[in-house]
Amino acid sequence: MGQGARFEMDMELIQQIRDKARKLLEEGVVEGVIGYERATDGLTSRPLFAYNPPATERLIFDETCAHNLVKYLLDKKGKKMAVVVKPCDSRAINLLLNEGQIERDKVFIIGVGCPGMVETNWNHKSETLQVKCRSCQLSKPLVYDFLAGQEIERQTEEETYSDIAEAEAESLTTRREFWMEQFGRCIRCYACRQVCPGCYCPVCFAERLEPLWVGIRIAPEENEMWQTIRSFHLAGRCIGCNECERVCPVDIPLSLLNRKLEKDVKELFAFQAGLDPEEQPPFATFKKEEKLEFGE
Amino acid sequence: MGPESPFIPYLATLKTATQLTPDIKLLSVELEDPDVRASFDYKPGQFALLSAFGEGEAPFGIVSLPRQKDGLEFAVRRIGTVTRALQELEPGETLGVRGPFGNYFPLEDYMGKNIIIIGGGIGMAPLRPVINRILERRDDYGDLVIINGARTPQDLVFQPEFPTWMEAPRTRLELTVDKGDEQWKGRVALVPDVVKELALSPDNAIAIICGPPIMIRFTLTGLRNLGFKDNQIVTTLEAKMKCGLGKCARCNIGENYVCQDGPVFTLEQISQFLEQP
Amino acid sequence: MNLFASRDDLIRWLGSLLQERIVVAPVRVQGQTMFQPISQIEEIAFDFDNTTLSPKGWFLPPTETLFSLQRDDGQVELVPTLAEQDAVLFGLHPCDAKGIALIDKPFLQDPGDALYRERRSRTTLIGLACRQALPECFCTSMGSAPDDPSNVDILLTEVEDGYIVQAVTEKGKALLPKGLAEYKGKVPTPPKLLTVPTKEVISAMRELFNDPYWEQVGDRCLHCNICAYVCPTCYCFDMRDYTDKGKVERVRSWESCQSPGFSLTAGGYDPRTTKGERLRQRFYHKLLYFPEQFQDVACVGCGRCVRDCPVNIDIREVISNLQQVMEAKSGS
Amino acid sequence: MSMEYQPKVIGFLCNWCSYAGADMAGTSRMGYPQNIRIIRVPCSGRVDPLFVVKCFQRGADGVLVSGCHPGDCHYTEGNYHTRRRFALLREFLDYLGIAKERLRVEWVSASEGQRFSDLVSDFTAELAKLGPRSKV
Repeated sequence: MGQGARFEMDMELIQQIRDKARKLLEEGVVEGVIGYERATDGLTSRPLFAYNPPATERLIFDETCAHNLVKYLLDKKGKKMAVVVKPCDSRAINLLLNEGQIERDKVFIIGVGCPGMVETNWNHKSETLQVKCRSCQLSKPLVYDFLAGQEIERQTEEETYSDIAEAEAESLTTRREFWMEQFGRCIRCYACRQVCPGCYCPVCFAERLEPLWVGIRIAPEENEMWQTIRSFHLAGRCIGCNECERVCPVDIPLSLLNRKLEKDVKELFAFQAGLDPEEQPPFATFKKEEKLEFGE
Repeated sequence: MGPESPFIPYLATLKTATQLTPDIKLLSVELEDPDVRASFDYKPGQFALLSAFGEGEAPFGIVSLPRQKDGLEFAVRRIGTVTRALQELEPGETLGVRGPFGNYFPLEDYMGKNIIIIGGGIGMAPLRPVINRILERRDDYGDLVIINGARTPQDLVFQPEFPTWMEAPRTRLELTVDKGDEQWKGRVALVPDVVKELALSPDNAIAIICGPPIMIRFTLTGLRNLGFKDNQIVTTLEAKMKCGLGKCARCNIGENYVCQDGPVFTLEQISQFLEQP
Repeated sequence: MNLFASRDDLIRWLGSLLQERIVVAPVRVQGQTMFQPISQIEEIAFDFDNTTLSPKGWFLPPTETLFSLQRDDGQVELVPTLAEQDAVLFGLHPCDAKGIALIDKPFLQDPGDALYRERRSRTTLIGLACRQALPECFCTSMGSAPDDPSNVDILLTEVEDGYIVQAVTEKGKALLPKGLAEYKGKVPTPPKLLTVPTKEVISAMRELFNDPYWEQVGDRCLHCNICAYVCPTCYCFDMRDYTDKGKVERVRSWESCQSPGFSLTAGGYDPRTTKGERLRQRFYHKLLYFPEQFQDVACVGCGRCVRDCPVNIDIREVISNLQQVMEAKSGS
Repeated sequence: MSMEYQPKVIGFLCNWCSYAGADMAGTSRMGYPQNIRIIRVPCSGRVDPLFVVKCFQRGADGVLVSGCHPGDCHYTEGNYHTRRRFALLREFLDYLGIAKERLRVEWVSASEGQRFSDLVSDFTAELAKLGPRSKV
């Protein structure tokens, strides 16, 4: 079990975030600061948009601040915003920079070292670290303008994709039945799309009527079409923040889809999303000499 | 769901489909069941939901007059899957009709008044039955001014009826296009500018407008500048609709359901809407 | 008159009902509780806090075929879907029952939805009073209560070794098992809930339509459909035709005002483009438009949206914030 | 083949090489099983994974994506992208329970009519062994 410095409320770190946010607003460097504040259950946290110095007093940071706030930048294009960014979230910054969705000079990144987020639900905070945090090696965000607090070395075990290997070892029929059962429970609330920093198409393929790729039926076949293509559109782009799985109201294990693609992309193309904003993602480039099991 | 379910359309047969403009077709449709045909009574301004079976349903203003011998008429502009399917129907094929829905233009209240009809592009469609009803009972109404605008000359809707409109007594037809072409001899101007140019008098007058929101917005200011009060300006709102029965809440703009409380509203009513359409 | 049924009486009774009609009950699915038709009594989960989705899905399913089109030698015939089976909806809490009663208003209002009406008349509601409240519950502030019998046909209240059985309607009485003894014991007091001040909210809503508050709340909203799909009183739907199963079907599915394009018109115009405008529609439909049209607030205080919103947009907080904004406005 | 199970195969053939190859197989009477329904695409790079997944969802038993040999692409790099996309998609579909053998990517030039004919026969036979998609 990865541990790292477990802390409920590191007031010293929080004060640094609040002071920085207040200064940025007072000096007019940014129009708003996107961070976290306590949720109405008094236990977990939720995103906060602070537009004036007094609001910055509500900023907090603890092990329940799992939300990836980077996607909100897409709604504030053209405005200079500050955003609190954990190491995993910073990969979303690199992704959106690489895909030309945000301008680096329009974002002031308040980086934080991260002890690992715990699994939370409404009104419930568990002790167990989220799956993504158990193998996270990042001691601080890959990109930031200001680091609140200090780096936190993560004593975590290597990501071995053991759960994915287990699933791959199952028989074809077992896998088929497993996924059709999972997809059968999907209610197509599209929270997985709305929360994902990589999902920003003006008209999603699932909304298209001509041709009708998915359609409005909330049924296993249509759900399979939706989930298969949604996750494949993130192949080589998913930065592993795992927000899709966290927000799913019917608890579909979406990370089993994302991390399978993440594993294969590493093996086939030696690439991992969001580490370097300049590096070309796998489907945007190729190597002439690679054979990739097709003989030529 | 017994036969009386409001979601089941009446079956209807396409009788004729005439191309009015490059992307607008006039569909003339006859309800198959004679009892339904007899009881399907409607007024200018009401709409129906047409079903292109296999694609879906969409709302269209009824552009014919009731008791017109050749059935119900709808002007369908090709803009999506349902409209494409409706335009591809061959005469004799089956489609679905649900309705009539919504309120209507209170033409009885306009008796004796001068009527100004301002239509932009396909916006002319719901206004056609109003014009034809006024021409049918010409003496009941004052002067009739029709301003019909479109992007280009061939986009002007209901051209075959322009001669009848022009020759009708105390009636003026003002055509305008955003962009003319070589044959076009008429006016090239935006509808709001034509309203300003004609300097129509608001005395004892009612203005009925329908068209793209941008045209309506600028025309409204034009009319207000000419002294028209908000209760003298009437429009039919274009809103997203699905059921037409006040259930699916798609057309819920402010506290109104456009499919039931509208689509015809005076500007005065709209200005009191909590949510501006 | 309250009767008493032991746990075994209840199991036997539900078992006999299962022989002759569909029984929809809370079932444990992957760590959550869902209302589902059951094949045997053992599947029923008797001890659950709250289900993930509300039981409205039995009357307005996520997806259903309204009618299918049969073409024989050119003659077209529309075959409507019929609700042909009697059913029992077991284990719904009073708040969910009120949710169904609220959805009845638009769906049964003339011209009523025949399929919905058929399902309602063929289904008997056996409610389960709440013995304890969850932190997100606020039904008493929304005109319901943990032991409110008014929208069910039979209300069960769990006591030590069984259930108090209260037949509320004739329909419920007709289904009761014979030979239940009268219950003379104490009726347990319902749990206390914190109240949400809702009286002034409707007048506040009228005033605050253009208040920047909505853009502020809208900032963090993801515009997914979770709140609408878990909600017992959200009933918006979409309709489209399908031809993929060899015949033409008109399908009706859940839709939410938060979806992109919900109010987008064919001409490309959309009255709600900003995040705040779209989120505002959810609260205005529930707390102003529906009450104005049907004289009742379209929220039963079940707390599901509070529990499942990924960014904690909490309707109780919104309601109290509105009043604070009103006080600030009138005070200043 | 008698009335027993006939696999339904969808073939996306690039216009410049594979479609021409299939044409050649037809004109020179080599023939190939009619289980395959051919969809002509400008380049194998045009084939979107969405098309392939939609084919499976609508009941296809097998999908063939065929283009020019890498290096011969009329648009110089179309098939390089095809290679990457479907190497990943095959693994992913297999993971989701759609046998990887049901999706084939083959390079067929305009002159390889015989190769195309053999390829379709071999693919159809393999799919017949695998059985209908409903049985995974």
